[in-house]
Amino acid sequence: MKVRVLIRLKPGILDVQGAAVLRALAGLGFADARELRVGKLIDIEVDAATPAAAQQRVDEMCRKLLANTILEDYTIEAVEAGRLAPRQAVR
Amino acid sequence: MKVRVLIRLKPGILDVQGAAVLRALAGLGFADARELRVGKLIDIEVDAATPAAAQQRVDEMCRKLLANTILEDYTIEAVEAGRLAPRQAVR
Amino acid sequence: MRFGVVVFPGTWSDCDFHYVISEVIRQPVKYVWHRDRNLSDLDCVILPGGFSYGDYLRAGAVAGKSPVVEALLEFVANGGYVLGSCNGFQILCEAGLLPGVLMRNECLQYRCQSTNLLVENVETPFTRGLRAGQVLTMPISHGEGKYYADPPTLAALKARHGIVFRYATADGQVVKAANPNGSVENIAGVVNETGTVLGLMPHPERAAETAMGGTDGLLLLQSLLGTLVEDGTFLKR
Amino acid sequence: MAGTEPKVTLDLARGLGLTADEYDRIIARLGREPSYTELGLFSALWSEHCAYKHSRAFLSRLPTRAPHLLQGPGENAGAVDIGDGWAIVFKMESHNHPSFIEPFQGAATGVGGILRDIFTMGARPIAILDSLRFGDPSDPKTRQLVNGVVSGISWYGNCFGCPTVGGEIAFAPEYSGNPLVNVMCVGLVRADRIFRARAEGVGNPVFYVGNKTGRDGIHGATMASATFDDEAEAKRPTVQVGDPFTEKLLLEACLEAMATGAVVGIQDMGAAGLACCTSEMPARSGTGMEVELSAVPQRETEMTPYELLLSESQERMLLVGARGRDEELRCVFAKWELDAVKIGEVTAGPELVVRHRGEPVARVPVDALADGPRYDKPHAPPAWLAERQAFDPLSLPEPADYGATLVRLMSAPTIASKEWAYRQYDQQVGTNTLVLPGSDAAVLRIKGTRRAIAVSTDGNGRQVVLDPRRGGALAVCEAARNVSCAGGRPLGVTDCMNFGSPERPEILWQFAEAIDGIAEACRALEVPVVGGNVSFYNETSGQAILPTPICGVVGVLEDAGRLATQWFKATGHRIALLGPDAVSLGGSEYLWTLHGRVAGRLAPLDLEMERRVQSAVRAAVQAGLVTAAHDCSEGGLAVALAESSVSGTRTGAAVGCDVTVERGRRLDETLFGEGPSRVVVSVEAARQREFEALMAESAIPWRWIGTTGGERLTVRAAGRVVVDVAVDRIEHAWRSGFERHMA
Ligand SMILES: Nc1ncnc2c1ncn2[C@@H]1O[C@H](COP(=O)(O)OP(=O)(O)O)[C@@H](O)[C@H]1O
Ligand SMILES: [Mg+2]
Repeated sequence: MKVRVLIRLKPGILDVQGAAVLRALAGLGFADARELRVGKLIDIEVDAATPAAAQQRVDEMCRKLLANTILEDYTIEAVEAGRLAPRQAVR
Repeated sequence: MKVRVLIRLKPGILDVQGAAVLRALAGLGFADARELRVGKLIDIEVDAATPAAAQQRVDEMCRKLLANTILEDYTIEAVEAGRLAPRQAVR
Repeated sequence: MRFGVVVFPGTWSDCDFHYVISEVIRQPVKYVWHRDRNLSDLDCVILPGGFSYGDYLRAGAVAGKSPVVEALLEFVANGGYVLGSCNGFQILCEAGLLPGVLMRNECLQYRCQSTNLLVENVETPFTRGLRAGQVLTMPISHGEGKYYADPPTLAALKARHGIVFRYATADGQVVKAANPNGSVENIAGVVNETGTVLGLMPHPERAAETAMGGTDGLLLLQSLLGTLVEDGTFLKR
Repeated sequence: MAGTEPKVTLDLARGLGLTADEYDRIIARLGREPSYTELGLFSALWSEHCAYKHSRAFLSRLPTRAPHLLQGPGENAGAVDIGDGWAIVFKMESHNHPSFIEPFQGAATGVGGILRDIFTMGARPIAILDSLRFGDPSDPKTRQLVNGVVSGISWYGNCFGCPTVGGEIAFAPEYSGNPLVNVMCVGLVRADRIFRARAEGVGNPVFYVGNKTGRDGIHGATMASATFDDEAEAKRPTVQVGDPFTEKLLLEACLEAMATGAVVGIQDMGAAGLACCTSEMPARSGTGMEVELSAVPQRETEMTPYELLLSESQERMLLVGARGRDEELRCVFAKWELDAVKIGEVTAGPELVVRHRGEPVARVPVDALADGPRYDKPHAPPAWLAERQAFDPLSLPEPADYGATLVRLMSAPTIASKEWAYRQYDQQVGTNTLVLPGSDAAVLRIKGTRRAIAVSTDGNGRQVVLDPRRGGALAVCEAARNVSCAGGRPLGVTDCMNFGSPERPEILWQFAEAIDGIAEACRALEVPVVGGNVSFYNETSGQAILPTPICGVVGVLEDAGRLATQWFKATGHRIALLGPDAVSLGGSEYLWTLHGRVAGRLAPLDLEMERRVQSAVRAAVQAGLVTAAHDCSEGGLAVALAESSVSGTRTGAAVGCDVTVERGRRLDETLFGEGPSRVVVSVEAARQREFEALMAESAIPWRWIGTTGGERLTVRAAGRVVVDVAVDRIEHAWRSGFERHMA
């Protein structure tokens, strides 16, 4: 079962890296980028009978190791076999 | 317009982070995590008239700055206003 | 006092601490492997600097879950002392033994430089030989040393005088210009509620001999041992 | 499997970088057509990078003998005896091509590679030095490259836990299409515990240890043997990724395994990976080797024998163990969570036999692989040289304001402080670094002894392009002089020869001349070359870099307490200038910064004088007579004085000075002209007589030129004040000159 974890800094926390990237974009002429935050993406292949079971295990992994909940929020998304490429992907 | 960029190492490239995290998970008893790759997540708010225009701009940003195309592939996903939280999210 | 210096895969200040303890303050010391859980023959455990597990996920995250760190809970409950420097501080925070967390430096670069530390709390075993307001000089060497705690945690930390060191100028001014990594309120080191677990980003073991550019780091160990002599008498402030 | 392999033809061989002549030679050596896998072996091992085809004939001119030499060229690194039973192992390597393609990973894996060269010798790495060359720093593209390279070095060295204690960064437009990333590593080992890359003992097991093999870096060695052109983009998939954490585990595991006595020989899998190790190790020992590729730990599926042999995946070693002690070795590596897998055995030879799933895929005499072709190609000086040398810098107008000129030179990116770079490097881990980056040489103590070592790297492409022979000699002299200024006695040199395409006669001439210059200087200073590296084909679209030999010198201080740094310590110390007066603006930083020219003649170099000046400085430092010693290099005397005034601000305050110079031919030449064998020292007034007595014994020209102190740098000539600048202003220019380009 493929699962995708998105880890982001909590809303109130200053994202220095995001701000730096935004500045760099502006310097390259991308003034239309108005806000930007950098997070982590973890793709996991996990042995589980059901998607629900997989998500529960990954949730445990997040709490125990993958995310630091003082700083970060996380979202777990199931990626079904047939949907490996997200529907709206451009490339 | 909110756009989400997922940046991953190209398939053949050694993912030192992923390998280390996978080992650490195994050490914590998560033997069911079979494969793991670590990537980057970038959430961008971009000024654009249409989703297609937004995606095109972000694609440019990726090629010019956000992704290191020597090592990385990227995927751009549009996140519509009403769908900020992906449907399958657990939390 | 019997010291143990913990070795994780990727630790590199282990030998430096070992050297200072055995050759400079001349105390019994041994290495403790990260899988060990038996700390009963030790009085003070040191978590040294380095990149445990490469710090590939977050600094200190994986080591924070290791057997030896789990064993620290009981060790601390039994009155043992723990000193975490650099990666050791990050590990203590990740393990929840100290509040807060260490984030990527605000400049987004690694920093290796000398820093001045204003001593704020002299009621801990590690600082009892120092004067409040004293300024120590110690080097830092890290990429993720920006201390962060949410406002309630920070308020509680301050209320119990948990902040031990802040980055300051040579004459003790706590100002932004003296802050090498963007730490909240210039925090460089904090202590737990009982004062027995100290975490700091600077490297006391690199400031333990005149030849290495200073001996202020030694003051922490000498305080702990009760051997610090100032004006001829220990603990005379 | 053979069915899916490309058919071996001359065209295929050409595609892999071999010439028609080399292809014929392979057929002659084998007595048959090579298989595809065999062709791959030859293409990698006969690449310029591995076989030194164009350079070997010249390299043999380098002096490689000395009583204290423990290991000369030919092994992973060289070694010198520093006394008290200790040896220093050191070597410098280039990673120019990979760093241009991917600056961060290229530089990082460059550090990783040289670290492995050191610890395969059984030594613990104690210092890294990085010597870097880039194009114009105000070009955003350069900024990106510098950022990537410096953060790559920082990441790998810091995470691994070896301090980066020195190096250089210089800029010239010739490097914009081809930056240089040379990294030197220094390790410490007991003199009687040095390990070598040998495959001795028929029947001994061959182990693969470290990271798993992927498809990364296949043809890296071939890539480093070609120039950049528009196809560089297409060659990109060969990027390797560094893993400093695994490297750290590999270090600890290898040293622990060596301590058991069960290791016979060991070599790191660098360029040309497994192919290189499995042929070079037995070739050195007169043995053979048999390996089974399916046993190799693999990261990707369905890798072919060709790919497995040529992969340049990082953090891997080939280890020959003592028979019957497999379990012991495996245990050590398992403790450090590393794979150690037996993949074969040492045989009586003379062949390397490679199998895949039991099927033989290659059977080649190890000598045929290890002894690549050797070329003696034509070389001749470039046509433009005479005209360029004939230019007289004194035909240019004299500057109107010498103070402003000095400030401008201090902010020239090549001269300005490199703190922006080295503050990103851990400089102290190991707690040995007595002198941090920022002085002529770094100094590291040897714990458990009274000794210390001093290390420095140097090289100046502008000098070499104008006079390759003298330029080569000057690279050795300057690095050795830096070591001497710290108080160290030079013991050995490692060199990294960065040049354009050797297939062009003028480039090969530059190379040959530079080698001769290095050889002359080494002989005169009595230091052997212990090893090095040649990097050819540093060109982009036909534009070669400045010919850039970089020399790294290691020296020993018998008493770590008697060392010197380059900055003035206090007011009222007397300043002396040691060495000859001969200087030239030819090829100088002044001529480049003010007039944008690289032309003219270099000042004469008297190697005997160089030797005497260095030994006089060392004697003064060792006697505790000097409070500062700094050699005059880029920017000449005025810049040396200014650097001594402001570079101590890391630990103390700036200290001004007031000096008087001889007027010379013209003041700009006197102040900013560059010449060898010149050192500025400061001496406490109370030790003045003692110092004079020592200098009298040394038989070198020298004189008092002034006094330290105050907040200004003042220079007088012919009774006139010619420079009078606040040291604050100099310091600001020096601190911001490079850093402002990086913001
Ligand atoms: N890339 C670098 N890494 C580490 N140290 C550096 C680097 N570049 C310069 N330095 C340090 O800055 C100081 C001045 O360098 P440089 O001007 O090249 O010295 P010198 O001319 O005496 O060789 C030296 O201590 C040198 O080691
Ligand atoms: Mg110098």
